[in-house]
Amino acid sequence: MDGTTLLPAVVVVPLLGAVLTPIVGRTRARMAGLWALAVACLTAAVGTALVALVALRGPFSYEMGAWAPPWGIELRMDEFGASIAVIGFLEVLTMLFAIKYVEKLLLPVRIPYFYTLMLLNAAGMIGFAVSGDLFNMFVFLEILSLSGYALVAIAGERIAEMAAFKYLALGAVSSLFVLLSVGLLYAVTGTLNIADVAKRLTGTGYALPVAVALAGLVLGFSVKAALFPLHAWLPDAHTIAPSPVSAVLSGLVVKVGVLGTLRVLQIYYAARPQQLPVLNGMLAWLGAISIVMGAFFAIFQEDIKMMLAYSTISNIGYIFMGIGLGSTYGLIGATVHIFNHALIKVTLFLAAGAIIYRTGCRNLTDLRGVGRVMPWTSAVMTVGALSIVGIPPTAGFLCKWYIALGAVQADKLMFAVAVLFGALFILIYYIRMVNAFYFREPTRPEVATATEAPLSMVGPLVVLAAGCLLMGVLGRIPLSFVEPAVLRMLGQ
Amino acid sequence: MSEIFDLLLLVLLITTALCVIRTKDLLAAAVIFSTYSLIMCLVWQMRGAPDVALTEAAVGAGVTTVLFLVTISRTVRREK
Amino acid sequence: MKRIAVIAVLVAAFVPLAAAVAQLPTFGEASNPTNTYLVPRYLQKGPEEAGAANVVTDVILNYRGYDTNGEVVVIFTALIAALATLLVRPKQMAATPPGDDAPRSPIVSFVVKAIAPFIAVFTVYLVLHGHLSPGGGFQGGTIFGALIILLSLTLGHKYGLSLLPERSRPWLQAAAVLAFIAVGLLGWALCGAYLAYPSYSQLEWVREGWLIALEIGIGVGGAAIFATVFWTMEAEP
Amino acid sequence: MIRALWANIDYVASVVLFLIGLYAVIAKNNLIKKFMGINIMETAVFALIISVGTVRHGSPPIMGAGARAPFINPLPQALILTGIVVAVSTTALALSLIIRIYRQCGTIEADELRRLE
Repeated sequence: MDGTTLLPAVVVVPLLGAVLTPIVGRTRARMAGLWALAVACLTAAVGTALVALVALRGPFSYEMGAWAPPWGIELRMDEFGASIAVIGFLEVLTMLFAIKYVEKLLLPVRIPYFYTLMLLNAAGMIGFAVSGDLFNMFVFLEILSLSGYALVAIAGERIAEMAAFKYLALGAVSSLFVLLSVGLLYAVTGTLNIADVAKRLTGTGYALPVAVALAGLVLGFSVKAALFPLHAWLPDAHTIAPSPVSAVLSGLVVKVGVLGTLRVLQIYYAARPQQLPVLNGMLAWLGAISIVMGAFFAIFQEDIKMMLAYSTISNIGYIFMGIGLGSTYGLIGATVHIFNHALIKVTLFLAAGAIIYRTGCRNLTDLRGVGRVMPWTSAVMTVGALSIVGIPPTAGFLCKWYIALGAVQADKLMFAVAVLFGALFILIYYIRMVNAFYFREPTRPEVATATEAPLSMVGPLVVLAAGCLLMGVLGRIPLSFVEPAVLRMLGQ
Repeated sequence: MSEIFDLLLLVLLITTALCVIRTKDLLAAAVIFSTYSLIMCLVWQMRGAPDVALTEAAVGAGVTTVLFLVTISRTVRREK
Repeated sequence: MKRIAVIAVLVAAFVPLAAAVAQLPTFGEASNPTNTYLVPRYLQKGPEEAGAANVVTDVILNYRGYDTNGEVVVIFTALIAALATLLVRPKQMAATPPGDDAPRSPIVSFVVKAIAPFIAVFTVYLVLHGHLSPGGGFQGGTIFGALIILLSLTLGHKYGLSLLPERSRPWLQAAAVLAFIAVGLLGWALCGAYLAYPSYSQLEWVREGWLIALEIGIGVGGAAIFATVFWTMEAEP
Repeated sequence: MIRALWANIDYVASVVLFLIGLYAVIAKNNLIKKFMGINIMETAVFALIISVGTVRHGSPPIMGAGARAPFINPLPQALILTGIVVAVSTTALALSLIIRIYRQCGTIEADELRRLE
């Protein structure tokens, strides 16, 4: 059997798992967690196999329902789609971590719903990443967004619902901009398949509708990705959600916006490269502002989760800046930073979650001295912090280095300076954090008497920290993996 | 003839949409929204999309309005 | 100040959008790219290749069945999301909501009881005849869901809930997604691709059976989901 | 330009509806009203996509006895069927959240909620 026929399985497995979760978890809530974990493992295995196939043989596609692409829907698996393996792997660890966490946090009735929404969210992201059809992308975007809104609200605190509503209102409007732009592109090309749209756009007129469609698509996706100045929903939503949810939202869901932008740029680099310089310039500037603003606000946060949320905005800025620079190095760095930041941010949010689980505190002053009572978790947090600052040899270093190289390559040294400044600001914050964790006496009795988190939490954390270090050492592998995709996109 | 009718429907659509926005009484706004959906459904029927018109009549004018009404009955009726 | 900002945003959005739609291919021309590129095949071969005389049904259940698969997942997500946020226990769902206990007019319940069978028959027609005429599983399901809502409003929630027994409710809610995955996997095993149908020369009734299975699945799932969302939102904690 | 706008008056009407909805989302204070605005935006986008596939004096794409060409494009209609379901799903979730917010905070006006935060 040809391995490419496995492609729909990577979407169908989590979907089927999600639909059956409420039924499995009806009598015993814990069964739902184990079931979701098993489904996530299977998804991750299929995803890894598919990515291995891409590495061996290059991109491939799958004809849904055996209809040839422009008529039917095409699934497209390329190097950008490699995010499915990252999604699968991180979902497995998050589910494992979540089992104990949600038992303490949520009412038992809610637990099966929690896992259902997590699996639906994962299925939505995977479906979005492998879709080769504009309207199909929109459908899966809605699956992952709807489940994301609900996951923010699931803890059931007062502010949670308000944060979720803010997220939902902005998200719904941005989805509509995406749909409107898809409609415009359909009106001028008569097709929805991404590759086919690119082909049919080449050499036709309609400059203005096509440009407006580009603007609408990028606007819609950058709301989902929380690029400055469209980031207003992110800090609240990511802070208030339960930590495993924050990890998934911050690490993976915002990246869907970036991935969508990359798919759109694939069309426009192929068909209308003359329309891109203005947009690229704006993306690079907004990215640079995001980097500095996000890092700057992070410094003044007391709440560790709020600080991590702002640092997500900063890192999304790096990615968009790399994309906007439009140079090979910049794009390679940005693409790899999608994967690496996902890994790092999941590590940090889960470690923060473990600390909150044991101590119940989330402010830095309250958490003084936590490094002594929770040595493993704090060590993981430190590794994550080093990675996100970009200290070699951790995961964050090489991609930020590439983005800075991209700025040099595009002859825009200003942006390389922005990279440095962002790293410097974020370093200040993490020094504060490490200082509080290790070099201060505990002020709160909860912290002084806390013990190390249970094994089902520390296990995933250690694996994640090891991943951060490993990705730093083996950082060249992902870089050379995405290089052909970037070169293909730039037409070189 | 059908062009004039089409134009009339578009004008009606915009008018009802403005009414939905302007009305302070949420219950009235929900009912006007239902009318808006029905007019939209007529427009789509005229554009040769009976399937979509039927769905809009059932979902837009029916279920969405019911959900709005339930929400209003569980929260407040007047906008401040 | 705020008003000026709002007007500025609206104007900034209106100008490019209006200019863009003005430059789109002229409305209603048969020579537009939308009407010449993919459509001839759907229109000419659709009923034969995909199995339904209503070409819209061909597109949603066969050519682009995967989109519809996504669609039923979206509505399932909405259900789970509503259940998770509002968190209503079965007992609360069955209770008549407060403020709603005014005696109902016997005329209303008589009329509802009298027309209910006709609505039910109409939904069955929509579901089963959707591949030949306008309508289909989702429209039928929505109207059936609305009927259940109507019955629970006039005859009490207990009556409405008894139409969806609690034991089978999760299965009914998942019916649409399960029907899609079942047909999809069958197509994968027998016809070589997820959601693929047997081709025309092979068994025609199998293909029609799959279409109808999908329509029924969507109908049952849609009705169960809309009714449950209504009960959930209506219940007081 | 004016002539092009007039020829595409159906598209322009959709854009106007889209902006009316957007106005409600930005300017209205009541959460339910905001969501009515989002619903109007949604139908506006659907109307645009349906219009894109219309053929003047065409007949619905249903084959069988008595059907006559020109037929109307079935693809946008199929897309919009999906779109309508997505729209009602978003509405259901949003309204559930609004009910919860009202139960917890006693108001659904955005500025009062901001003050409570």
